[in-house]
Amino acid sequence: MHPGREGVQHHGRDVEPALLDGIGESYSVHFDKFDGPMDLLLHLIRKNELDICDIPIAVITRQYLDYIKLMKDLNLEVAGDFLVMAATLLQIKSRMLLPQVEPEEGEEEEADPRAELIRRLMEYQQYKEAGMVIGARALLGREVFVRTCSDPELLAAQNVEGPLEVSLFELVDAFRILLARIPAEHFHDVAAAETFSIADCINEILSLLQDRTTVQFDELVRDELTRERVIVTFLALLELCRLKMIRIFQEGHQGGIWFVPSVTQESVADSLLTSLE
Amino acid sequence: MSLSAIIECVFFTAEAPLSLDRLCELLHEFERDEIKAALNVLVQSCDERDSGIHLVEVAGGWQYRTRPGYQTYVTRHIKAKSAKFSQSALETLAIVAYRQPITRAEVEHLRGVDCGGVLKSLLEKRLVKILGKKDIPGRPLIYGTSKEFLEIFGLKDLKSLPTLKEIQALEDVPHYERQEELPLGQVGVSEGEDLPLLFEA
Amino acid sequence: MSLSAIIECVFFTAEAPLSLDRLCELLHEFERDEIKAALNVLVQSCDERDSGIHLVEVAGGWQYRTRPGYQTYVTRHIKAKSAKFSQSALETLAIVAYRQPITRAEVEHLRGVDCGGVLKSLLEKRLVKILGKKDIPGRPLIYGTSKEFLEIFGLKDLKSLPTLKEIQALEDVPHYERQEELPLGQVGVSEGEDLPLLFEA
Repeated sequence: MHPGREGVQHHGRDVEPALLDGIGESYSVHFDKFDGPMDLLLHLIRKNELDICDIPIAVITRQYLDYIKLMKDLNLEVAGDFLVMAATLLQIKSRMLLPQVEPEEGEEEEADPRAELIRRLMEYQQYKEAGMVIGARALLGREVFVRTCSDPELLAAQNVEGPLEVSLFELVDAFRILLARIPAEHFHDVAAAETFSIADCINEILSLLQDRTTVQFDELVRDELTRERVIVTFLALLELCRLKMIRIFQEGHQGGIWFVPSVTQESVADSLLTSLE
Repeated sequence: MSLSAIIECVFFTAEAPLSLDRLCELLHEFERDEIKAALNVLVQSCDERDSGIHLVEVAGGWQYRTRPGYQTYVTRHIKAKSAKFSQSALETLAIVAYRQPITRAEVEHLRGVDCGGVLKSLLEKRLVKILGKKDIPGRPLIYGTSKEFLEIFGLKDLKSLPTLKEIQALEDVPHYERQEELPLGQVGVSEGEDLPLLFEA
Repeated sequence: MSLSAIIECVFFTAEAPLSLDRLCELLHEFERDEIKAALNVLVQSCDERDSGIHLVEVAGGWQYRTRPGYQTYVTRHIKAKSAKFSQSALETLAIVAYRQPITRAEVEHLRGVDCGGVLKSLLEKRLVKILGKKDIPGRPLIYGTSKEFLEIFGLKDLKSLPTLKEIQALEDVPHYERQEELPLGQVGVSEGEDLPLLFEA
C-alpha cells in the first residue's frame, strides 16, 4: 500500500508520557517516515477520520507539532520543510482566533484562512494517490520482461548505426563530470544566467545562421533594444568576424548592416575529414 | 511466409517498441492496411493460445512482453531490476507526468518539500527529461516524462495514465459528511486550546 | 498459467540456449517428464501456427530463433538499431556544445586526450559542424553544434541548453535545512498558552 515507505517502529515506553497525553491511551507509536509536511498532514487527517474540506486546525496543528517533537526525540532529522508548514499552521490557527472581520462584498470565499491549505492538500492527495496507482503497475524489469538477446547471426549484422539515443541530462552531466575532473584553472562558468553575455549572443547568431544565409543586425536587437544588448551584439559580431566566421556588409553610409557566414560547411567538412584520418 | 510471421520476426528481434509508422516504413512493400490486419492477428494469436508472452502497445509502439505473473520463474535465471521506487519518487513522477511541462518550483509547491534530489535521480534513471526552459524570468528548466517512463510503466501514451478522477474513485477511504462535531472529544483538544510542548526550552 | 506458458517466458527472456537439465533445475517444482512434454507442446505450437519464430535445439540447448528466410526483413530493422553514445563522444559533444566556437586543440586540452576520432564521428553523425577557421597560426578549424544537434535534444536554440549551474542546483540542500532550532522557539509558546503575536495580520 505504501511502497518504499520505511516504517520506523517505536514503542510507547521510550516516549515521554507528556507527549502521548491526549493522543490516545495505549498509544504505541507506529512511526512512519513521512515524505514531507503534506504527507504528514494527510496522514493526520485520515487517522482522525477528518473531512479534508473542514479541518479542525487546532487539532491538526497540535498533532502535527507533536509529531515533529517526536521526530526530534527519536533523533530523526526534521527537514526545514516541516518547520515551514508548522509556521503556516500556526499562522492559520492564529488568524482563526482573531475576531472575524466583517467580510466585504465579494470576498466571502477567501475569508476562511484554511482555504489555501485545503486546496493544496486536496491536490497533493490526488498526486500521492496517482503515484501509488502508477507504482502498483506491472513494471518492466520487475514483473514484466522483454527479450534480451538476438540471434547471433543477426547480432553480426548490426554495424550501421541508427538514430541517436541520448538525453539532454546525460549531455550536461557528462560536461559536469568532466569539469569536476579537470584542474580548477581551466574552469570558468559556462553560461551567465542573469546577463546576456557575448558568448550567448554568438550562440544566438550561430543558430540563426544555421537556417539562413543572411541576417540583418537590426533583427538581433529588435526585441530588446537596450544599450547593453546592442553593445553585446556588436561585440559578438566583431568576434565572429575576427574568427572569420562571418562577413559583414553595409548598404552604404548609415545603411543596414548584414552579415553572412563566411564559409559553407560542406566544403570545409571534406577537407577536415581527410585531415582527421 | 505470411505477413504476420514477418512482423512476428521483426518484433522478436526489436530492442524497443516499434510504432505502426515505423513498421510500415520497414516493411515498405506492404500496404498499411495489410500490416494493421496482420498486427491484429498476432495480438489475437497470443491471447487465444495460452501464451506466456503477448504483444502489447507501449510508448507509442508495439512490443512482445511476458505477461505479468511469471516473474517468479523469469527472475530465476535473469536478474530483475531492483525497480524499487520510493513514495517520494512516485509522487514526483506522478506530478511530472500529469502536469508536464513543469518546473522544479511548481513540483515543490505541490509536494511541500525540496525535490532537487528526487528530480535528479529521476533524470538519472531517464524517467524524467529536461524539456527546455520556461519563458519566464529566470528561465527555469522544465521537466516532462520520457519514453522510458512509458516503457517501464507499460503505458501506451500519456493519455492512458489513469485520470485523476478515476484515482479518486479507487480511493477506499470514505468521504466524511461535513459534521458539526468533530471527534475532538476523543483526543481531548478543543479549538483554541493548548499548544503542544514543541517549543518549550 | 500453464507449464508451457512458464517455459515460454523462460526461453523468451533467456540470453543463451537452455538445456533440458538447466530448465529442470530452474523449474524445480515440476517433474522432468512434465517439462519435456510442455517443451514439445511449445515446439509444435510454433510449427502449427504459421509462426515467424520457432523453438530449436542449438548448442546443446533450446532457444527461440527466427526461422530462416526472414533475414531480409529482420536485418533492415536491426541495422536501424538506435546508437548509444560512448562516454567519450558524449563528453566531446558536451564540450563543443558548451564552449563553441572551439578548436580541436581546445577540446583536447580539456579532455586531456586525442579527440580526432571522436570529432570525426560526431561530424559524420552531423551533430557537430565546422564553423570556420580560426585566425591564429595554423588556422585551426572551429567547431560548433549543428541544427541536427538541436533537433536530437529537442532544443529550440542554443540558449535553451541547461547550464551546469542548473544541474548542480538540483543537489543543493535548501539553506534552512541545516538550522538547529526552529526560530519559532523564540516566541516562547508553551502548553496551554494562547497563540503568540507573531502572526498578527
